[in-house]
Amino acid sequence: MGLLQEIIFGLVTGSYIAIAAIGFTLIYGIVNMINFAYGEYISIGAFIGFLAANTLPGPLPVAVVVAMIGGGVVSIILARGFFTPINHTGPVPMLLTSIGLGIVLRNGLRLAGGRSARYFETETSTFQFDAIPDLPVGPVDLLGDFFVTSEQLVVVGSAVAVFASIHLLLTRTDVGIAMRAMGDDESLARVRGIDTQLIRDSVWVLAGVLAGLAGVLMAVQTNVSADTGFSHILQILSAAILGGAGSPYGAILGAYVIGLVLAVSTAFLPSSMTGLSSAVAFVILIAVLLVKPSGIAGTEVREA
Amino acid sequence: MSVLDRLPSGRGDRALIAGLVCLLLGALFAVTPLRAQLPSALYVFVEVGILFVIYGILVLGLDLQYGHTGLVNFGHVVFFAVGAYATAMLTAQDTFAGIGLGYPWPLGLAVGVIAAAILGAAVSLTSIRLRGDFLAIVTLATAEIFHSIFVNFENIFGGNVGILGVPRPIASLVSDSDTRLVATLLVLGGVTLVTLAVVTRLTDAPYGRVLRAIRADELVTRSVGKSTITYKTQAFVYGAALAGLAGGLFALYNGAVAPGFFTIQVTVTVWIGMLLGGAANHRAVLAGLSIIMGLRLISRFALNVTPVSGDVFASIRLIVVGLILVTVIRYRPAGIWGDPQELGVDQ
Amino acid sequence: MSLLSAEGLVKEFGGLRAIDGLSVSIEDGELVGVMGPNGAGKSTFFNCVSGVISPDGGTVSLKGSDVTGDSPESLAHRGLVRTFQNTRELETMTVRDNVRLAAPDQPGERTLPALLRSGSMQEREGTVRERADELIEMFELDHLADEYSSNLSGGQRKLLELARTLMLDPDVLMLDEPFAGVNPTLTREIADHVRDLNEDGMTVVIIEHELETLTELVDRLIVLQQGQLLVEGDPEMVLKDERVIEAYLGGDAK
Amino acid sequence: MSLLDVVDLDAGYGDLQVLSGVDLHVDDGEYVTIVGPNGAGKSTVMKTIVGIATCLGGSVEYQGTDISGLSPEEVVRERIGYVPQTDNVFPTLTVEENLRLGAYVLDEMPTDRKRDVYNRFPALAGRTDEDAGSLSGGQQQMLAMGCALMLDPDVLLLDEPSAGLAPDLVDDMFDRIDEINEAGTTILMVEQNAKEALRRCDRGYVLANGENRYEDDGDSLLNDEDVRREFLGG
Amino acid sequence: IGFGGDEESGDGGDGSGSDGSDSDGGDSGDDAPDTIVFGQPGALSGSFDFLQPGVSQAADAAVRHINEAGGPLGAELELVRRDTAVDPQEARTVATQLVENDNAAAIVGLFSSEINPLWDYLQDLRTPIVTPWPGSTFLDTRGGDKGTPSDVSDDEWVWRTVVGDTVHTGGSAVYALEEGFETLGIINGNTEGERSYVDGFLSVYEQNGGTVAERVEVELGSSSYQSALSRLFDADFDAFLVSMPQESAITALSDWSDGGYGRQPILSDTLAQQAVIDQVGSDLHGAWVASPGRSGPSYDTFNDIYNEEGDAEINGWTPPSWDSVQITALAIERAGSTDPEAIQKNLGPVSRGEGTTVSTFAEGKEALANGEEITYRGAATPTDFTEHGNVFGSVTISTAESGGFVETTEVAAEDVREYVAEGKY
Ligand SMILES: Nc1ncnc2c1ncn2[C@@H]1O[C@H](COP(=O)(O)OP(=O)(O)OP(=O)(O)O)[C@@H](O)[C@H]1O
Ligand SMILES: Nc1ncnc2c1ncn2[C@@H]1O[C@H](COP(=O)(O)OP(=O)(O)OP(=O)(O)O)[C@@H](O)[C@H]1O
Ligand SMILES: [Mg+2]
Ligand SMILES: [Mg+2]
Repeated sequence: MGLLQEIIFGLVTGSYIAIAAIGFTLIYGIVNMINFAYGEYISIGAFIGFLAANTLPGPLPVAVVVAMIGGGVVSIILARGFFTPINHTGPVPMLLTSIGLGIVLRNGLRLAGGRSARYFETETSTFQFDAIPDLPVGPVDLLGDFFVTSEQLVVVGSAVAVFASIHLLLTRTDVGIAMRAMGDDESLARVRGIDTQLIRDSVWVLAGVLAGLAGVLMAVQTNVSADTGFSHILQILSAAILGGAGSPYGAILGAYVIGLVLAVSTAFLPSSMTGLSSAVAFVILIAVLLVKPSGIAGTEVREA
Repeated sequence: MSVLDRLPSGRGDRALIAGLVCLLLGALFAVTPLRAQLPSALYVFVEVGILFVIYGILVLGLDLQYGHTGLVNFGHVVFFAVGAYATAMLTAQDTFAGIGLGYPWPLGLAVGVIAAAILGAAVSLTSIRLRGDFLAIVTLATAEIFHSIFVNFENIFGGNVGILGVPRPIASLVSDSDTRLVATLLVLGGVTLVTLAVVTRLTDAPYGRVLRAIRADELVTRSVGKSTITYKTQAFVYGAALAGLAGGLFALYNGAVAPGFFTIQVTVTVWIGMLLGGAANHRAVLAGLSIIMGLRLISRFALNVTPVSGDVFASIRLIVVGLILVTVIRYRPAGIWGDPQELGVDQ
Repeated sequence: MSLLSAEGLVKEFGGLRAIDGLSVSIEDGELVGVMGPNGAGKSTFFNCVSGVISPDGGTVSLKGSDVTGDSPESLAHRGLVRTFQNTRELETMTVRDNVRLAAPDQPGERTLPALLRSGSMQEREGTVRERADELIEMFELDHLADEYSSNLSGGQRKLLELARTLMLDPDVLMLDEPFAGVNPTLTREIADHVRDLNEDGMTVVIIEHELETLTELVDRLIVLQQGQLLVEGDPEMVLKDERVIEAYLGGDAK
Repeated sequence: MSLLDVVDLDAGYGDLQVLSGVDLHVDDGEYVTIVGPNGAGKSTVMKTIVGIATCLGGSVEYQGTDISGLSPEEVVRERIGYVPQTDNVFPTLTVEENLRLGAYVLDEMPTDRKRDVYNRFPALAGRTDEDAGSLSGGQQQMLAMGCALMLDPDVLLLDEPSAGLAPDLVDDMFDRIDEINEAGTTILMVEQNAKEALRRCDRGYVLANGENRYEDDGDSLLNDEDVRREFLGG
Repeated sequence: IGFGGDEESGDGGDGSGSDGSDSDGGDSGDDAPDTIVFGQPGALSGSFDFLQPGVSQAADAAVRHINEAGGPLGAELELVRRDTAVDPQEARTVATQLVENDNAAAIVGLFSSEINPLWDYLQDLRTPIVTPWPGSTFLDTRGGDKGTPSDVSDDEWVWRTVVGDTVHTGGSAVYALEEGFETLGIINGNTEGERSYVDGFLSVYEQNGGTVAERVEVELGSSSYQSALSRLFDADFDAFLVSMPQESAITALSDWSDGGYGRQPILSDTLAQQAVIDQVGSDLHGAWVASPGRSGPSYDTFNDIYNEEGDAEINGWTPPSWDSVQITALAIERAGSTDPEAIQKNLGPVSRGEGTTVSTFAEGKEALANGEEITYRGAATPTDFTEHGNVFGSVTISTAESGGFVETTEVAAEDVREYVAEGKY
């Protein structure tokens, strides 16, 4: 199959990561902490979506909305219980707390939800595009036949919708600008009259909503279990940081870089080395950072 | 003379003496017919104690890197792993899979330290100029890359089985298990104490002041004429070499290495230990590590007194460990013995 | 041959030419003031010369050797140090350690002497202590010596920064607005001190907007505008220059 | 009763007490300056009024009600504007966005005032979409002032507004402050450019060691021998 | 190296002996303990935890059944289960704790990824480990009593009641060739179990003329396997072998079905699960699995008792778990002692040879009481330990149909045995 198909696969994988990475990076940039429990937020979103899909009437999108709302609610409750009280202490204690919280949530989910994975009942249709001309360059075919599934379209579509909404939110609304301002300098933000607690709460809710969405999408493609989100946290973290600290645009770029590298390296590595595809993704990640030390979308800050 | 007594000496030296005494005692048990007696109920504590002193070397290296210099190393386990694999591959005899060269163990241990140091140098050469969180991701990525390599290149690294048949110098000298455990604990504990003495000397000296200055503001440190790249590289390489030493000792103690021993879990454990105790304070990070490892072990015994089944207990135990961690940080955000102002943590 | 000189210096940020073909030279033992409107490129000039950023064009030479693009630390070794306009303290260290750190030639900053607690290290550490305490006292920070520097007020930070810089005993001292935010009485004292240093042979370059102090203090003034040299020369002459009045002092200059 | 009354104020950071028994008051429409050596606690007075530093005793009353327990965001809603001494712009936000946040508590964006700010500080007008962090020190100071003006506050607290400004702009800045004051805004200002500040203000305070030292109208302070010697550098 | 027990019991005598559980009795058959403990390290968390419920339930059912029959040596059998999270480091702690603190007489658990790197340590522990988990080829020539039950000096202390990968994958390979699949594509996870499965399969498959067109290794837990599949299906082959754990396999097979790649899947033994068919859907019809573990002579007996215990789904390791408890209890009964060496010496004799065939502990206890020799015939396999402590069993081929997996054929143990060299397993 051609490169085109691989790129499609890469875009899909990137989209899953991107949605979650935005949520992760918002917390990173604005609340100023690395939230290692974010994978569990995703798992919780998946569980809520799963419960909704099996108890509520109505199609899957209803469950998605419920998962997003639920994710937001859970996120704010956890933030209030665990992170808000130690907000003033700075990033390191918060990071450690998130590790502890992650352990608690993951095992809590295991305890409540049991060990075996559950699955969403979904129908997928596949659209085959045949008779696309080949465009060979060396051993690589740039075009060639390809297919997309309805699920993939939904995932990419959701990602694009999320990007657009986040962009508008952060640049066009007072709340969004206030969020970014808080990431810069919290005490100045307060002096400007920004209710920082409210803004922080909104960031937590937003991050939870995105985790809910990412959770259901990932779960539909894979399964619902205590590890649904945890197994992706490294990719999410990498995408977010690769993009440039706290920049949602960077996170999106980072996510697609990782998604594409995963797909393309699986396709083109020598046979005995296909298991290395994520290692390759990490190598590329390091390479990118060496070329652009401020991250993909990072700007160099004035030093003196 | 007046200068001398104003220097914060003593601290490291007591550790040095204690370490040497431990090594001596350990050697005594190992080479003389002297025998120790150990109630078997304590075995598991000594086992975990041995692991603790090995991880102790790891956490001291990490504290040099992060606690003092501010280098965020999220892939510490990779240096541990490289040290262990290098030692194992050099010394193993008829390993089931992968390479085993059968050289004597002191050579293996030395190569383990050097290999980890070289990897540390390679990582720092490429990445130490990067901003803090990017270094974090590079180290994390390096650890993942090496994990994949160990797993995937079966002919060299033995795949998931790892390298077996590594010599166990202490076990081969002592045949009865009580003495063997005690001797191992003493010898490895001695190495950890000596390490503690060494890093304490380093960080109590003006050397440590430069490291802490880099942590505070690199540009300022450069502006007063310190080559921060050199110091960051050194701190990183020293930390990596210590991890390599820990890895080599681990291989020689366990008799085998496998990817399962070198998961991200190790990195998480030493980070928790360091932050829980209080970064930038060597004794505190060791104490923090002992708390988290002790907690994990002690909590295992609670199964006997809880009414729940083993299955449910497994989850509850981890939940409790997590909650304790969260609670401690809530009330001691800079770690139990950490200095909040030095760490820039608001209480 | 001048001690420090910049030739055709250029620095761009995006489309903006912050330094635009600037040539300046400073003689050994001079006390030079740099002024100019906000955004004229003064700090950027300092940044280029002190190695904090590397220029896009032109050369910088110090004591006759080309140091263009050299790192701040190597410039510090060659005897050039600077302060920052927005003060930068090592906030997680005490005032005393801030100053001590800056001492040059400390054997204890190398691994082996540190590990062995060598005699030379201990000896040097003793002199470093004494010198640091002297400086701390001189800037009236002695009551704060063991405080973390994050607890200092805005002006105290300026003083600490100065103390830290002097610890290096530099040949060329570059001060970026050392008096902004410093109380007038102290400003005088610092100015006096700077003059003393200069008389003892230290070359000093000061960026400052506080004209009264500056003109009294310096031998020569350099005025920048839009990254270029506008005027340079004797302070009194410069202040009477039409272009300077126009660009910098505003119509109603004294 | 004055507009702003600081009565026997003890304040500081955490457990550390910096101010002890500071008294000062600002009447409606007045222009008051605080001068004093570095570390005297001038900024701390400001920070206590806006609720950043901790009030340990005494009170801060605004229009007769105690505001010492309020959070900064609540204080701003009382239309008390504040320009901090350092770190007074958001470096990763654009100039335009910084100004927008200056008017955050207002229901509507005061576009005419924004135009006004750009007219006043042309250096900013050309760089509306650039990150504030890339501005020069003086430009950042202008932006910070601009942000405070966006609020059109009843009381404006200024912590060293002229620091780092070029002389033409210093004069300009003081002129502008005069104008703002004349338009009815009450001003409380901290300045190291003490002569200029005292010359222009209605009344001044000298603070040292966290305590009141002198209080008088500006010119009298300026001419007071002790004050000159101790604080104004002769 | 013959050190340990004897030396110490000589000088110790106060229960501080290091190597075992003999503090509550042991050597002498006459003062039998009140309770006997088996330790079960398990995957209560971590990867593979989804297989644990079946394994736990089987062990619990076995314990209950044994106690109902009066218990070994008349003592109450107790099972202490502790979590290793499939992490070798934790496994080491757990094994120590089980033996030294819980006084377990034997261990009835441990995975290959725990056993292999802890091999030396486990030998030093000198406690019989009878585990239902590991398929690893590493154990093909390691473990067991080396055919000399009475001489423990040459013993290795690990036994497994589950068929090694070498054997049952062989059955699968034989069947694939019989079906006419001459070339294969392979997609497998990069963990020990998955690889070892494929390696075992290939050794028989290629020996007998099969060829592999393409093999793709993948990481587990990915959100998509499309790239790997598209690579695989660029090659030409008759059928493809999927060796992945259940969750990843479902993702991969759903991707396969979505992508419309076609061709016949052959699944690894872990995948004979209802969920796989439910999730992948009708495209999977015709796919088959060769699984060990359900073909023992007393499978039905086991099945009845098991179902009384609970409703955890049976997987390939469930019946072996039952067997491991049963046979260890029988070894104690025959030994008349809970001394580890005594148990180790009796594991061979109760499993091999021509004694009275028994299918449960109850039958065995009775037969032993009558002075007969016994031979345990298990639920998973006949449990006829080889010299290396391994078992052979027939391989069941189940084919996916709309309702679930239906057993279609069986490859007899003898047929499989042909492919394994004498003494190499
Ligand atoms: N890192 C940077 N990125 C973008 N623009 C920059 C950067 N550093 C400086 N500039 C721009 O270059 C110009 C000169 O800045 P510089 O700081 O040198 O001015 P200055 O003369 O020191 O002014 P001031 O007296 O206000 O401190 C300014 O317009 C500033 O915005
Ligand atoms: N965040 C803080 N934490 C602890 N102590 C502080 C803090 N900020 C200031 N201080 C202390 O409070 C005292 C008063 O500081 P303040 O900033 O009010 O002085 P100031 O009069 O504004 O001086 P300057 O003119 O130098 O800005 C100083 O001695 C300083 O050490
Ligand atoms: Mg400047
Ligand atoms: Mg101040």
